[in-house]
Amino acid sequence: MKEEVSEITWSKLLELRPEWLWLITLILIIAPMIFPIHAPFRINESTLRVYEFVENLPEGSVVVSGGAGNYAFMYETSAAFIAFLNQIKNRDIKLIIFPLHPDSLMFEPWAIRVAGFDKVKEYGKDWVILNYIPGGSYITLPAFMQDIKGLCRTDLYGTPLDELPIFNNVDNYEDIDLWVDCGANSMWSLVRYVAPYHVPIIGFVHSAYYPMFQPFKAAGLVYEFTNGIRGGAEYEKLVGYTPWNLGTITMDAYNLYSIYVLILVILANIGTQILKKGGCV
Amino acid sequence: MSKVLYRDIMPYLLFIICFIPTLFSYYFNIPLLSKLTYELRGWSTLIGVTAMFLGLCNIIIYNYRTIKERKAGWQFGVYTIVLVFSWIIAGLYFGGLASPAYQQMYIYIKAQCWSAQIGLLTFFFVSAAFRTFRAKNLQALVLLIFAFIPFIGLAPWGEQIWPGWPAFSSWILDNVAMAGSRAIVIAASVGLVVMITRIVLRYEKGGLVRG
Amino acid sequence: MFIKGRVVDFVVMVVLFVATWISIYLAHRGKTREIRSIPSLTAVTEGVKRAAEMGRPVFMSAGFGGVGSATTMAGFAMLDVVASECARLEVPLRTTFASSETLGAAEMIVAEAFRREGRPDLYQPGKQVIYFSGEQYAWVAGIGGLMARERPACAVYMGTFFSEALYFGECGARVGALQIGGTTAQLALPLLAMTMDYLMIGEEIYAVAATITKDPVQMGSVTAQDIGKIILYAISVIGVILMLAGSDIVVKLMNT
Amino acid sequence: MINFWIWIGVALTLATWSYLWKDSPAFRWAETTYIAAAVGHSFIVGLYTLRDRYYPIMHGKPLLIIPAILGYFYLFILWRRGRWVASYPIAIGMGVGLATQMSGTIASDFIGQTLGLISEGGRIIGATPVTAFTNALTIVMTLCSLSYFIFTVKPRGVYGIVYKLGQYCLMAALGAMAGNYILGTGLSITLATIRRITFGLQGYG
Repeated sequence: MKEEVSEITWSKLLELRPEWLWLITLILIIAPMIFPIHAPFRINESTLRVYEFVENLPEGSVVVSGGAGNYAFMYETSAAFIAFLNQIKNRDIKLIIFPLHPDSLMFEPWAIRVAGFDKVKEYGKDWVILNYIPGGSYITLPAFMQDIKGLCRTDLYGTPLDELPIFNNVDNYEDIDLWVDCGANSMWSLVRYVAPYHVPIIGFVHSAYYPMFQPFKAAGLVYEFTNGIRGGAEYEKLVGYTPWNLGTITMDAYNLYSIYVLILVILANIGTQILKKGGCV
Repeated sequence: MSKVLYRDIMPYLLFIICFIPTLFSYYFNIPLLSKLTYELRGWSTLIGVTAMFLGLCNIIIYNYRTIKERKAGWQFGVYTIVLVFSWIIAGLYFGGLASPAYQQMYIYIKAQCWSAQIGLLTFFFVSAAFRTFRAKNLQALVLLIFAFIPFIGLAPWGEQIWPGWPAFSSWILDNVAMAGSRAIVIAASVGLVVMITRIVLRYEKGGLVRG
Repeated sequence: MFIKGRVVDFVVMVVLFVATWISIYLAHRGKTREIRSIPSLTAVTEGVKRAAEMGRPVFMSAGFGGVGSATTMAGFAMLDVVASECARLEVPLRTTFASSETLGAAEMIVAEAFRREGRPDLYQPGKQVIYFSGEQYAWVAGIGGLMARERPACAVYMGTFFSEALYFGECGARVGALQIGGTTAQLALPLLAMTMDYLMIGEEIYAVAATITKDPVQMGSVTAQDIGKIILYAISVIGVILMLAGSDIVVKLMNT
Repeated sequence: MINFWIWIGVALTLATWSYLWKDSPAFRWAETTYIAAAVGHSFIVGLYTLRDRYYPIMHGKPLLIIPAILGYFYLFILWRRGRWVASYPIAIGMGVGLATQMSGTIASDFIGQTLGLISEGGRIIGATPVTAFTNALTIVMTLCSLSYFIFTVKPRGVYGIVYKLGQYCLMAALGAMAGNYILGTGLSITLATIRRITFGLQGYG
């Protein structure tokens, strides 16, 4: 009798409506936002290399943020990008934004605002956003490397590039010290069309793409990648507090969420085995 | 006869005319061929972009039918049609993608919907894991065990209980997962070539039907 | 004349092409090999029958890929089968595509399948084939809503998918649909494995029509697929053995 | 002004997530809003692209008028008797796309992956025991998994064992990929969605 009751309980548990599972998930996701745990995690070698490379850039360097395809709004990579903006925002480093997809016209100004970059830096002198040029990166990227002003002519808001002070000393690939890419699917074209000019590339990529891109690093085409949101969290830890601070929060939620899924799966398996013994399954 | 010519043979010939130069320009170094292929790529991109008008028509027809038949929630049909056109008009009025007003619209409506939708995956993972990862037989047990090695390796507490866990999980991903996915990829490539050959030999229609 | 490093590519292409041609020719003369059963494939016809009994629609999607993708073509072959079954049993069919190009081709396929089964009156543009925009997650949201409202009894997914495979699987499981999924995309396969009732892994989707229709063309091309794989198997084994013996001749040969 | 937009974002997010409880008019509102916005946005991007693509017709490339017209042939689908006209643009898209895919797949998947497999054989002899074991294991697992995809041979005898092993190898691979994926994109985006709202309400963004 007692066994039967336990079987009924287990079978009820196994048939639990997913809505309840989802409700607990939501609570577990919101909890670390309100009560941050700041669980410890280690800093990966690659993130450290990215941080040190940016830290060692000489004053007056020019950084191009190019890429950020239609995955730009996948926030997995933006934590690292915003941490990067925070790292360079108090130094004399110039930023040129060159979108390779119409959607990154939306993403990059947003990221700049969130990082508070536009409050510290002056538009036109320290940073600039160029217009999206259709035609595919296999045409635009080589042209950009050869002659920036010839390709773009104006910035996003229609000002001719000659009138912007940032372009006084910037003409072609020789003046670019670093290329960063926030996104993922533009990396293939960057490797093909930017790497041959010996411009160092740093990619803030998705964890799904991170193992896929390792051969590029091994071949010396790309300097380093950060690994998804985990890399973002590590970058945030290195830079210190950033206003967005998504990565650190995510690491807390990761802990809770993964333990929760683990418990659920263990319960499900115990239930299945008990019911199997009772001959119910 | 002419019906067959226009409806069956001509589209097929057009397909072959586009297929052969594009394929052969990959293998042979003939300047004329690569120039032709470059043009054809441009053509197919242009046609692909123009097809958006069909998409617009389809969405209007679908919603119009919902309204006409007074199906449940037909009001949303009206809403969709109105919103599509007002979005297009607003976008063109504001001056396109670069304008700040359009960027506001994009970020707070479209991107917000996007991230909310994709966020549903987090929840679905929980219920899918609960439903699937049950060791009903040996195969399911293998699936379960190998799923949890990278899972714990990625979680920050995984490296706290055993420092070697991240390395172990990446070893599993680089070797076990890679072996399986490599087999899938190789086999699929053979199937793909045979499939395309079938279309070229006209044993299979693909998209080339009369309608 | 050959571009350097692409000679073997060309040879492989020609060999596979000829193998397909010959095996289909032989299959027409009755010389076929028996195909081992793939349980997920017969499930499709069962699923449509189930939908007819329950009076609920069938959902089919050939994925996110464009019209120039062979995976989508495999999905089209499946759509043809599903649409004919639906027309015959008068089951409502719902199918959606994420690109307006594939949408056009899908409309034509469904129209022809309905015409072939003698029910052209049931087909209307924009009724069976629905467009939910070309953006990935807007399309997914549309499908999520459609599934919750129309409650399909059977859902077939075959083509290129990404992370949305999980979304579809969970929405379908919630309304109790029989789900059959297959793809070659590495990103979506584990997700389909987690949620589907029947799974077609990788190449199985190209062999799909063979076990359903049993016509010589399909049987012949499955034989050709196997010939291709056996050649590949042989190359790999010989290559590895030679590698162990310290000779990289196979690698050099394949790089020509 | 900024708060107005934020509140729209909040409403859309909550409406979307209401789907988890059940399908409701709220979710339908979010869904149709998203679909309409996506269609509208892609239409605007398409119009700008078309403008740039049509430009060369008048300036030195008159032949482009052919695809420009062929593209509109898609609309014939809506007319029952003229439906066949639409197979012309489909034929071009299929021809170019399939040819590109075929050559690319043979190069990267067939040749490239086979080469990868073979070159792993070169890393067995003379390597450290761990590397040698890893590479040997990978080769065996790949070959076993590959045998799962042979359809015309009945799995019996020795081949039957290899076939069975192949099934387990595939299951292990799929499991590992799934486990890697669970803690991937979804969670960080859910968090970011909430984070962006709270952030916006504080006056940023």
